[in-house]
Amino acid sequence: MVRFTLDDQEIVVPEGITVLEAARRSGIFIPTLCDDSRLEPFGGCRLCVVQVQGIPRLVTACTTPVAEGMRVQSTNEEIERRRRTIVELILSDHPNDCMVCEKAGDCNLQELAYFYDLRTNRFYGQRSQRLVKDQNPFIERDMEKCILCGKCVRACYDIQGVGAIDFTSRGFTAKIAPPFEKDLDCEFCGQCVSVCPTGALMSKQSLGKGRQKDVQEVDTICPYCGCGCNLTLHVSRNEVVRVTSRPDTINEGWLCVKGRFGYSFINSPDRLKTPLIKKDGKFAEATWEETFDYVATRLGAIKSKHGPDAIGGLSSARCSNEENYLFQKFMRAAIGTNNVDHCARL
Amino acid sequence: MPGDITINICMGTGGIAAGGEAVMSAFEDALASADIAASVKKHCAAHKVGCRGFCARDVLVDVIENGGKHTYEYIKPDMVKRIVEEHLAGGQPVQEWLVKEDYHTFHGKQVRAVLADCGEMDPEDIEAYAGRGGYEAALKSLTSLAPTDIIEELKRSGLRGRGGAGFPTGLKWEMARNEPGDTKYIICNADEGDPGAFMDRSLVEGNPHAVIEGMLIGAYAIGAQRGYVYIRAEYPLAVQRLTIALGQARERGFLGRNIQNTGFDFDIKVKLGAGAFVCGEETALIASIEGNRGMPRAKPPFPAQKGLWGKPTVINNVETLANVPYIMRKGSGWFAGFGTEKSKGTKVFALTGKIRNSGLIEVPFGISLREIIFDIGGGIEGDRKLKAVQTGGPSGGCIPASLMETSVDYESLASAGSIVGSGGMVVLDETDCMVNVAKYFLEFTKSESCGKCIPCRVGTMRLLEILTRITSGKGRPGDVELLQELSEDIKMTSLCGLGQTAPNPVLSTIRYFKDEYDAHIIERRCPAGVCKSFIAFTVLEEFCKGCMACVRVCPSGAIVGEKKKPHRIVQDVCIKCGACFATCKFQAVRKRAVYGEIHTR
Amino acid sequence: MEQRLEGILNNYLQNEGNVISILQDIENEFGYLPEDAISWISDRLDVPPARFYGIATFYSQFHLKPRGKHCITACTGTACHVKGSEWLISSLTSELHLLPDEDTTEDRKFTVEKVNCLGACSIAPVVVIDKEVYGKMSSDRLMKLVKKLEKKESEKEKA
Amino acid sequence: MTNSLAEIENNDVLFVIGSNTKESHPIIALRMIKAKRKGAKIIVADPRRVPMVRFADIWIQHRPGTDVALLNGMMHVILKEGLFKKDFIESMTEGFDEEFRKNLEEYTPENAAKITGAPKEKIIEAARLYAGSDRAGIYYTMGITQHAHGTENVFSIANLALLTGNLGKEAAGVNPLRGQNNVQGSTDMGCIPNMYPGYQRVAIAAIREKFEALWKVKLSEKEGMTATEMIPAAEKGSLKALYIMGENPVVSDPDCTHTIKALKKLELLVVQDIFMTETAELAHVVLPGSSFAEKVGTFTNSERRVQRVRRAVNSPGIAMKDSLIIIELSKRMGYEMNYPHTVEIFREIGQVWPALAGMSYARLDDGGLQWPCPTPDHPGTQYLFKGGFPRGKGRFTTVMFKPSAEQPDQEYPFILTTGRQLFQYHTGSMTRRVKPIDAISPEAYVEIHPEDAGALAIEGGSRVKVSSRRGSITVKAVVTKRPAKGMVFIPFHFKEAAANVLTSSTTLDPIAKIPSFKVSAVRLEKA
Repeated sequence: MVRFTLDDQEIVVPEGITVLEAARRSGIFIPTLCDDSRLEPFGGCRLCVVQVQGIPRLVTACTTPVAEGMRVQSTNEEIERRRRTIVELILSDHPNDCMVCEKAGDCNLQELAYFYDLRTNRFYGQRSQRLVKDQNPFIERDMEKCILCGKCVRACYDIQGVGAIDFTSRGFTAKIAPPFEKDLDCEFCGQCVSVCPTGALMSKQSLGKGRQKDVQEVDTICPYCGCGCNLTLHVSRNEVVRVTSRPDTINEGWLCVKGRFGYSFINSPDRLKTPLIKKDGKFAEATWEETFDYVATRLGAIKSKHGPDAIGGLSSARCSNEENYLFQKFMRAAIGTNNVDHCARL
Repeated sequence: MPGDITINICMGTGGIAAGGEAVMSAFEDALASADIAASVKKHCAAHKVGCRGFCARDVLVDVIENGGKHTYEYIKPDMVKRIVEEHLAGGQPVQEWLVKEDYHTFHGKQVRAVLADCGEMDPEDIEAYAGRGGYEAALKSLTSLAPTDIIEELKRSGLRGRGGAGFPTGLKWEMARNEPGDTKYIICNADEGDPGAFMDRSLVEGNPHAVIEGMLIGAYAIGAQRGYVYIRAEYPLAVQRLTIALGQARERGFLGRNIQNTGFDFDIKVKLGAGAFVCGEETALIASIEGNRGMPRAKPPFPAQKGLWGKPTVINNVETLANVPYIMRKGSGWFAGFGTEKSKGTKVFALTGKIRNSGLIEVPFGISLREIIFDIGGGIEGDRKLKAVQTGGPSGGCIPASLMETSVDYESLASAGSIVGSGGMVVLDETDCMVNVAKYFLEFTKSESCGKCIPCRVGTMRLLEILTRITSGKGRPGDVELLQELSEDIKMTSLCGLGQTAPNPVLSTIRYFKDEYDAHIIERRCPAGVCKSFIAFTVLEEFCKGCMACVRVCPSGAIVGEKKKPHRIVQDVCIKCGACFATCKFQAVRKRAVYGEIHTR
Repeated sequence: MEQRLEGILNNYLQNEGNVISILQDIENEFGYLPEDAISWISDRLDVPPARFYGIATFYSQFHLKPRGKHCITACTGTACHVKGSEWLISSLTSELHLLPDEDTTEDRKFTVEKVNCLGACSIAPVVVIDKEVYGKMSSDRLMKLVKKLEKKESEKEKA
Repeated sequence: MTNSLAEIENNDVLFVIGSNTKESHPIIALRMIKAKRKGAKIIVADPRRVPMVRFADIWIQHRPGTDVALLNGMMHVILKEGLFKKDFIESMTEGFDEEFRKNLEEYTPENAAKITGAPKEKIIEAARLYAGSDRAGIYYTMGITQHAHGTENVFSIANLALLTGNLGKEAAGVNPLRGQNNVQGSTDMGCIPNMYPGYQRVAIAAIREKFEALWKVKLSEKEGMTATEMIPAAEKGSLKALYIMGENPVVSDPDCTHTIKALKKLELLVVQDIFMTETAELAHVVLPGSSFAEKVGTFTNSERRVQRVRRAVNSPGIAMKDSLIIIELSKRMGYEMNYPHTVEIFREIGQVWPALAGMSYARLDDGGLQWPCPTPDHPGTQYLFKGGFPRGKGRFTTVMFKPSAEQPDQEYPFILTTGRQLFQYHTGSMTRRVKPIDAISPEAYVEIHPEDAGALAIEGGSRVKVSSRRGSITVKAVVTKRPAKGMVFIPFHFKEAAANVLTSSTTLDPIAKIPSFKVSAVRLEKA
């Protein structure tokens, strides 16, 4: 454990953690656009600059490990003035079209612009020329809104192990791009979308389906493989419009292409909406009453004629524990057979 | 075989550009010709040597006989025959080609400590270096000194990093030595990126073995088994000489396994830079050696703690390392005898710009700028007025003519708003526009910014935009203050040294030359007549002889006129390249000021 | 192409180089970095092509398009700058009809590039034409050199 | 999994065998990559160059179906070099006897190399690396189990872990990764013909009596049929009715033609699903159920973690919650089920199976719990077999290598492996209805090694007819070095070119009744 002073408050934290992490744990807010505790510190946005006694320049809280006896000032007039300039510089190279931006209301940059009351900008000048069009089916890359925080690059490289994108060029012309600036061609896990602090990376399926303030979030579990990833379904007008995941779960907020983008089957027009009974080789819509009676009568007849073991049941690995429990109970208690299985082997 | 007569021919990049190779082969041919060969050749040896410093006079040739030395300047191949016949064979130096008085004043106030062997021996011959005491220090260090002894000796010498920041070398080594771990690295930073600097190039070209020996001693002191020289690919000759020297050092057992039977293993690899100024920054340099984009990372951890491949790594500049063998050989006392209280030893500078004697110089710290410019440098070219001296390249600042008594040391230059830096020293005269100079450096840092951090990536662009509008007649009141505010923010918040120092040229020019900024913004004129928006080229009919010389050189076809009749420059087509101005022998082409555009918001 | 790349790859594997040294070898071999070469090498080394592309666009030594036959490099170091390198460059681009942001002529005969500093400041301004260093350059002399090259090229074309 | 997902990153060696983790369990793969970043070494054994190979320190490309030879070869090295954990074997295991050791003798690295086609140096290196680690985890999936000798493969893996003591502790273990979101739960809940919920055997009278008392009904003593037995029974006519909830055996089961034929013979086929699947089309009655987003309940993932599922949207039309459908049917079959809310069902599960007794929806709210969790204050179980095995001691099983039943021959010269790919899921009924996924992965394909493709003059992108003794399909050729020479791979997600037309429903594992999807003999022709 290390003892240090943060804004005149003595704080004890485990060794090796950064000033930013220590501040978070103590409930002290330090702005940042490039930090994510799941990624390696980057130190690029410079918004988390703080004053450390004995160091003439400001240092970034995200890259500075706490040291015994350190005295840190997280905010004062000078620090805030410099942070404000940084936000101002970002905005001087940004479309600032918040009124039509998909990310509005959920955008870290917009929040900071509001916080620093940036109504005018001293630095309007040339904007960096970046590609907007990308024909891939999943991810909208509006690179004009990219602030080069590099979170997507780190997530893609370090977390996902793919490296589909990287920083290219340098200085003011630097941008993040797939090789040779072609369309994105990757695993489409969308990790990049999930970490992007601005509207530069968005899910194409979600565009225009409702901004964050209009959706209701429901936490649940992914319906695909056996990892058991936690999903947060974003629901608007009885439709799932977006899927995210919280970082404090077993999947640490990371999802795969199916989990993140494979949700629109829920609202598919192909969904079965009524019971169907086949008559003369064709399905006809039926009421539940008719259907239940039909099934129960037929099952009962077979059971009494051929015995319960002439009936089998296949349950589903995609149904819940409760449903599976009921299903086997139905087969065993109501039908009277152990002919019950599911698709574990396939 | 050394002969009785030694001929040293300057063959640094400067020497070669001036025709050094041709001079060399002219000497060889002349010596081989029948009548000379019989009498002289067997006593005579011609050597190529590294930079002599006074590159402006290249090709320089030394003829040394019986300890006496005659130096010839501006030698061309067709002059060689006469030198060989009259001087070598006849014993009579060719008086009119010998160097003049200013050659001696150029050297008068210099102290050649680290450059002692540079230009005096063949850099491609390890025996030449060994013959002058080379590798003695390494041998002594490896056989009879403990690593801590070396570090102590360096600390006593007061040697500070010559790359710019001036961090005490002994301390740096001690930090790396004290880090736990078996694998450590030493890196020689030869990525001399500052425009207007060629100290490191000259050293590597002129005395590569001193750098290797310095690295060997350093490796032993910190416990490194592997070293790298990260060198600019733009320096092909330096790379070539370094590679030769490494091969020779390996052959002679100063590199490789079990060096000089001491059981110590160390070897050096050359890594070529690929053209990125920011790779001079330690962490970016490491990223580059690891095969990544040269983007710096935050410190701490410092490279001495976590450097190359995550291992403790010492990164020293070429000049720093080249000093080490001399300190170890001659003692810390000898070294500390030069310089000031806090800045010990000597420093190599590249003296260039509007100076009469431009070249590579080595001076003790504490010498004044005036002594360098007027005594060593011989004053300003064309007897124009000195305006300022720019030191430290894009990270440095401009020191005005009024502060020429400033002592050249780390602290004094810093308090004058500049830095020692790696040693670039560019002299500016009254025809230089200080706003343009600031803009030049921002153009440089903007395009060399790696783009990782916002203040540097966007901030330098915005500084440049403001400077550009000032120099193009669109400056606004308040621009100077805006430049100052933004500069401070960039300095305080940037990730690495590049961004932290990028605004220095702006701040120092505002500090000393605010009147020039005001002239651009308020009066809409460029006092030095440099900024294109404020000048126009015209032909004065009464002076024009109609010789067509300007018509021929004009790349944009902006000059019209017939032979023997006065010419005229079409202003809309003129790109203001100045070719006509430079070409006209009759001073008929004149540069005049025009008013800038009316400022609108 | 594959054979040449194979050689580069072997050299890299034997000399424990890095991604940058591979790109330097490719640039030396082909005069630029062909996209196919990068795809090939990235596939062989299982290094994402994005990484190669990121590096190739970071360092100014690398080029993604073929270069001109003749390469004219103007030093823009401080010493050269104060001695008028900017004027040399504008006369060059004007003579060769290069647009802004363009460095190679349409017929790929000439490439004009700037270099930060060649470290030959004592003989500023410096221009390198096809690897030969020319010191104390003037636009007059430079135009003559360029025109000579142009003439040589057009003669070759005729022949 | 004996261990937990979070522990993966603390492994110092990961042995991934028969698992295309990066595509089939992408998020588990991320933990493996994280382990690698933290310094772990990764061994991948797979006949295909699966994406995980990029992260592997050692990649063993063995022939499909030769896992036992490979594992025995590794154990041979471990025995010979004395790398096994004597103390652990003595105190925690049984069956480490003469027979076991003798059997391993013939699996010298040379012999193992001969059988597997992998270089012996790699087998030795992998053995040393795995045995040399204190925190070595084994991860496997269907590449191990979907063989006629799948059970023996699993025994072999257990042997390896027991031999090196990598079981019953943190960041080690034997970890089968489950392919479907609640396949663990389905098994836990007793949707298997020989076990009641909680792995309680039907055949044991005392257990049966316990359930009879709880459910207040007389239960059958006879163990039931597995899914792979029910289909032939239907074909034979002994099975008359089948009730399928959320399954699509026409596409997922081996030998489609045979499956369809069998299902058509049924007197009554009831299919409960959310889409009109290929199986539902054959049904007499189709019951519209609910998707995961429309119901409450719990799923149990690979690491035995029971987590809450919550309702986000309403079901379309008059589609009903699956549990309600069962309750209603049961009532009409004369067996009343009374659960006013799903939570009641979960409570009953806790009563019948002690491992879940300590769980409640409230406790599961914060990230779920891993079973066993017997009491309300139990924190859940991060890894199994701490301090001992349920049966007393871990048992070594002598396993001999047996060649796969269907070997390539002149007529069918290629080995076909079927499996999953990243973008699609199972029979595609969900993912293929997601537009962007369908855009990126629109059709079935066969992966062919370039040399094989060259010999058959097959070009990438062209159509290829793939035939087996069961039937043939026509798919797009993807020429890639992913499969080894002589091997082809086809994903099974695509109904219009169903890979299961080619697979065999008769070569089942005798114990687990699992089909041999990883080895079928096929022939390729230009189409």
